Amino acid sequence: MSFSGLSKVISNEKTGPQQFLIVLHSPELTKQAKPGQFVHVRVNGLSDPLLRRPISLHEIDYASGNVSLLYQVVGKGTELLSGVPAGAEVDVMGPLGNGFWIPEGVKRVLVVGGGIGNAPLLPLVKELKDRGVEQTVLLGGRTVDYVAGLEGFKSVGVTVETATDDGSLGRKGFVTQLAEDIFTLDKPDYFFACGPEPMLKQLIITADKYGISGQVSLEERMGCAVGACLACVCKIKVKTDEAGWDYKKVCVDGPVFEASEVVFDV
Amino acid sequence: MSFSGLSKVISNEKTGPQQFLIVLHSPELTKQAKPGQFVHVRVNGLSDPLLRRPISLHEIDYASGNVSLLYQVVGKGTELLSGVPAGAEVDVMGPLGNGFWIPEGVKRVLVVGGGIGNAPLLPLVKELKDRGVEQTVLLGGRTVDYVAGLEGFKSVGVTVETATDDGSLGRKGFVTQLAEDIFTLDKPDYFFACGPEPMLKQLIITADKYGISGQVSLEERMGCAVGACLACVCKIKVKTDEAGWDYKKVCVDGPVFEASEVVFDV
Amino acid sequence: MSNLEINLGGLKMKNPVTTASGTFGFGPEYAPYIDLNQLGAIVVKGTTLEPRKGNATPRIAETPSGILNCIGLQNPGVDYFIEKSLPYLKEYDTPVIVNISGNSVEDYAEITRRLSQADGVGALEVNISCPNVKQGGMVFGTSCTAAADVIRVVREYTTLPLIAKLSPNVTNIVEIAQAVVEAGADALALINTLLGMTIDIHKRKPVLGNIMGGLSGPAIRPVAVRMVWQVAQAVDKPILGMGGIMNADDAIEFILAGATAVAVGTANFVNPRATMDVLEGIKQYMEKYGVNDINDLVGAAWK
Amino acid sequence: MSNLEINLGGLKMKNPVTTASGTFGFGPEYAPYIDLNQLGAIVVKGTTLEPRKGNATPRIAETPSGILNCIGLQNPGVDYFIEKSLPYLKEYDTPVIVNISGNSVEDYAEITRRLSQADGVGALEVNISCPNVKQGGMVFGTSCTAAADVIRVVREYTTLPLIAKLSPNVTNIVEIAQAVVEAGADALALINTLLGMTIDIHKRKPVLGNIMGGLSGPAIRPVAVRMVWQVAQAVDKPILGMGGIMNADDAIEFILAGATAVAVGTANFVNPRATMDVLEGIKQYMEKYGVNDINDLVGAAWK
Ligand SMILES: Cc1cc2nc3c(=O)[nH]c(=O)nc-3n(C[C@H](O)[C@H](O)[C@H](O)COP(=O)(O)OP(=O)(O)OC[C@H]3O[C@@H](n4cnc5c(N)ncnc54)[C@H](O)[C@@H]3O)c2cc1C
Ligand SMILES: Cc1cc2nc3c(=O)[nH]c(=O)nc-3n(C[C@H](O)[C@H](O)[C@H](O)COP(=O)(O)OP(=O)(O)OC[C@H]3O[C@@H](n4cnc5c(N)ncnc54)[C@H](O)[C@@H]3O)c2cc1C
Ligand SMILES: Cc1cc2nc3c(=O)[nH]c(=O)nc-3n(C[C@H](O)[C@H](O)[C@H](O)COP(=O)(O)O)c2cc1C
Ligand SMILES: Cc1cc2nc3c(=O)[nH]c(=O)nc-3n(C[C@H](O)[C@H](O)[C@H](O)COP(=O)(O)O)c2cc1C
Ligand code: FES
Ligand code: FES
Repeated sequence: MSFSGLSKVISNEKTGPQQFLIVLHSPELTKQAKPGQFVHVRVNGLSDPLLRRPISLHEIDYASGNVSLLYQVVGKGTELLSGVPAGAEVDVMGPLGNGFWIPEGVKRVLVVGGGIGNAPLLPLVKELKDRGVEQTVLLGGRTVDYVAGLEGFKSVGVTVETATDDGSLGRKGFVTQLAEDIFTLDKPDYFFACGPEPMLKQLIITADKYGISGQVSLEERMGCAVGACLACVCKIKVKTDEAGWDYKKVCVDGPVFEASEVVFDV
Repeated sequence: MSFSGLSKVISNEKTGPQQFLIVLHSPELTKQAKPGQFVHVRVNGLSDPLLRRPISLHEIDYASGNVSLLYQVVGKGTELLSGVPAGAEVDVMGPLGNGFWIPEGVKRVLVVGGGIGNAPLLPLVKELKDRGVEQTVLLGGRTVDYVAGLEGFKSVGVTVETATDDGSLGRKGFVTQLAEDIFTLDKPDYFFACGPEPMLKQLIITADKYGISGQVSLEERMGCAVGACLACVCKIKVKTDEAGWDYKKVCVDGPVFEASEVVFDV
Repeated sequence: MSNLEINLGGLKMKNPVTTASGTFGFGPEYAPYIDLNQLGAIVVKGTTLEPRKGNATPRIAETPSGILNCIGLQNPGVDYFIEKSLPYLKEYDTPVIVNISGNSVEDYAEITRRLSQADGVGALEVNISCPNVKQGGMVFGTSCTAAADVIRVVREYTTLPLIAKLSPNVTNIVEIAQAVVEAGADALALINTLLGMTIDIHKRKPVLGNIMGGLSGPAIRPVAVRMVWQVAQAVDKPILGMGGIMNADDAIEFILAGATAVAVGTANFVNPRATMDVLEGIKQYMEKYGVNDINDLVGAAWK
Repeated sequence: MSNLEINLGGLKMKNPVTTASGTFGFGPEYAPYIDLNQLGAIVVKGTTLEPRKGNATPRIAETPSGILNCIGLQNPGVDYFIEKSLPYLKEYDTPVIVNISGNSVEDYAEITRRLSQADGVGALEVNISCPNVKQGGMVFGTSCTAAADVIRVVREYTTLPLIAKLSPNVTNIVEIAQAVVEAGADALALINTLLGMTIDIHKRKPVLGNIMGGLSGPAIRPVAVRMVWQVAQAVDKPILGMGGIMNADDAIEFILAGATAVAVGTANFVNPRATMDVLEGIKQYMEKYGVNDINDLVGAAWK
């Protein structure tokens, strides 16, 4: 039985320009949640905005029953969410989606995030750590302010490297260039990534060159988030299909997909 | 130039079951406001609900530039308004409508309010007091809890009598019965009233019997509140019209009308 | 205990609450949130003869109190549906209404034939109103003759209760309703989505992959209620009302306008328990007003 | 400084922002809130030959992101308008577009004759789409022949720019648009309101005094944008776009869809300065994207 209902807001604080961290008390979520999953959030009880908003789980505190969501204010829904005070309740549905899976035998991995795409990677990084998988975490962003959740990653005690478009933090340039350096110098077994589509696409091409497979977490506009409406589809390679691909649902077949299977439209 | 813009919420507190008093700092309003006028309030910045809500001025503090609105939570709009915290800003337009006028030579008046219809009468009562007009104020309500604004009226230092349907305060019965008593015993020159339509209708019939004229404040659903949309009309006797009545706009021709001119349907 | 049972053109339903096609998948999607046994019926996603991939993304865009969708009837085809989806649905004590679409009258005939032979289909809802497919779809639903042609053929191939789902994108909904009833429809479903679109002002091109899409959600409710009101008074067949039902009050509005049953669509996305909340609220309303039989409320605003 | 001037079928406007008929009275109502000189044009409340009292109350009901109205063309008649309202409006440096309605083709002829002789009328907007009157109104706007008949007669009686205001309650808006253009319309205004209704579930009767009403506001915007998009590509006449424009972004959406000018309607009720905010926002958008001439944006989403 999936959860859908009100969760108490423990805190909801600004963590960067247009970036917020909301902590919800929701044992129903933590009971089932795993890294890479998301929740579908209703930002108010009105019909404007009508739809829920999908947001990844950024922290899952199994002990306290709290989850946190790290989000960027980009439009009306996230704007309204940022105004919800501590003590209020927010209607959330979840946990949703498949989440990341850690393939058997993987020993050294690269975790690559871009911008707010860093958000779902934190619980993964923690789980990798717990399982003793060696990892390097690469986080990118437009500027130092947009390398979302940096402190959280650092506090896990893993190697974190950064890149920003303007060089205001770490390497100046794209995080995919950092990744390529690592593929050359210190080849990992596998990678996990989340971020803007151009970043993911570039990363997959590069990784492929080095023969490294991995997983990526995708975004699409959603209606139901439970697989019923077919709004959130993306193209995934399917051998049995004549076109070589079929539409899969980001909400239930994803959001995490095998990197090699994703078909990017231009 | 009428005012339309944001006003700071000084306080917004529950004053009864489903009843709230909101105090707004709005010198632009107090500069122009008079008793019986109203403001058109936008309860949020979204399209649900879409329209503004008309609410009467309950207190006009010319010195501090504050106004207060006394309102009953009856639906979505007033519900949302009741959740606006002190310190926030509310979009108000006003002051709107004609307001009460005090006819020349009037010396002793009866002021009759029912339920939340008491709200616009307080500034009138204060002005009557200031002008040295003798007055008796009759306030009604379903129960003691619904005799809106009672304390405020008492603090003006005028005679206040009350009636409630269940006798939980004052006379058991309708405020119109109280009014009739006064018409018999102690005939006033004039009356002012605001309240539910059946109350106003009954009061007008009774007052007419005793040859007393007066003013009533009406309510209608509104769109623009500036006279542009013709949504808020009510039937008013017009001699030049063949039917004997024409539609007048509650928002600009009213909300206060000469009691003898109002045509009640059924 | 008051009666909630209704008869939708021959389909007996234990209560009037069902799901709008395309918003509830094939059943299992919402099973983690509600007990499917409690539904009056389940209307499944639009099914076609052959499997379809549907339209390009983005397929959904939010608009004020509404959404635009251009899914384009993505579905695995009727044979897959019969083999894989029906067996799951048959486990529930809830009739299944299959929503069907075709590119041609022949398509409708063949899909009807196959579904009528399958076990576990309670009724057919014939979609002659989909705004999101190039051929067929809405074209059938916006002309009386074309609409009647489709229904007549489907009628030939089935004895199942036949519900014609009408497009609101017409000048005269009553005419179309009368035409499909004459052609053999046992009931009418209305409304499908209003044709709409939205443009990204920064990219200066339409937001949706398919340019136009179907508008659903509370924004369209006044139009839907009006059409149910008009059709119910003109046509002597039960109506499955839908269009922006978010809660029980909205559902009751449709029933009072003349709908015998109601379908919850877009609301499922907002509240996965919307169907159950609607059902519960209808019961409470009946209790509050001492209504013993839901059928007494049908059209009560004009009867 | 970029160019905002447009030409709406012969009417020169200093900018593309005007008011939707019936939402802005006859001008003075909003003068305490905005400078009427800043508007591209003022479209006044629908005017008829004889004075009209309009429909019974309630005349307005709120719906999700929309309103239903059934004002029913209450107005003091064209002679009163010419005598009392026009002189006020002439004081402003803003053209006046008079929205006209009639019960019969003869009514349209006569009102056109009178307005064409009056001084200070910039253009006529012929309402063949009012859903709120018994005779005429929308009936004219939902049939190509009837719509064309009205426009042809109005054309005979005037040399003023003639804008035909179309009803969205039709199967094929393009056909109607083509018919009225052929009949002599210089420009098209779309859309008028969608026919809708709402029911009070406690009283079990319609909320509005006139049962049905016209749906306006942001709820209908996707339908309006779609119709402007369709008509703009099919017809070679300028379009005055409206339907749910609340702010500059919405207005730009209509322009990109193919509207040469835009009208702000329901938004005035929510924000009395809406027209000015729209104008300001359009200027900012043009500046941001380096657009020198507003006309370059017209239809840019498909051109
Ligand atoms: C599986 C998943 C996980 C996500 N996790 C996060 C996260 O952890 N933190 C975070 O800040 N953002 C996350 N996003 C993106 C987030 O959903 C959008 O930023 C958000 O929906 C924007 O809503 P809005 O009303 O502010 O913006 P608007 O642009 O006003 O939204 C309009 C519509 O578009 C949809 N939309 C807009 N942007 C996106 C997007 N990027 N992806 C999907 N739908 C979108 C909205 O949901 C809404 O329906 C995630 C998206 C997905 C699909
Ligand atoms: C001139 C005037 C002065 C008023 N002064 C006060 C006051 O001081 N205190 C107070 O509590 N109420 C007052 N009212 C009534 C108040 O406007 C309504 O209670 C309020 O609009 C209800 O909004 P809602 O969203 O809570 O209710 P809903 O019923 O959800 O509102 C739905 C729609 O109906 C309209 N509506 C509902 N009830 C009324 C009503 N009684 N009059 C006009 N429109 C209505 C709303 O504005 C809205 O458009 C006044 C009304 C008018 C016309
Ligand atoms: C995402 C989505 C997919 C839909 N798919 C179908 C479909 O396959 N067949 C159909 O007849 N109607 C389809 N519809 C229309 C709905 O069944 C319903 O008629 C419409 O959405 C109005 O109801 P609502 O406002 O409650 O959603 C779809 C609607 C949506 C939102
Ligand atoms: C209260 C009201 C009155 C209206 N009166 C008229 C009218 O007299 N003539 C007309 O052509 N349209 C009339 N309309 C329609 C508007 O001009 C406009 O076409 C419609 O409201 C859609 O625009 P909007 O969503 O911006 O309001 C009226 C609309 C409203 C809300
Ligand atoms: S969001 Fe509905 S299927 Fe994925
Ligand atoms: S509310 Fe628009 S005229 Fe009174």
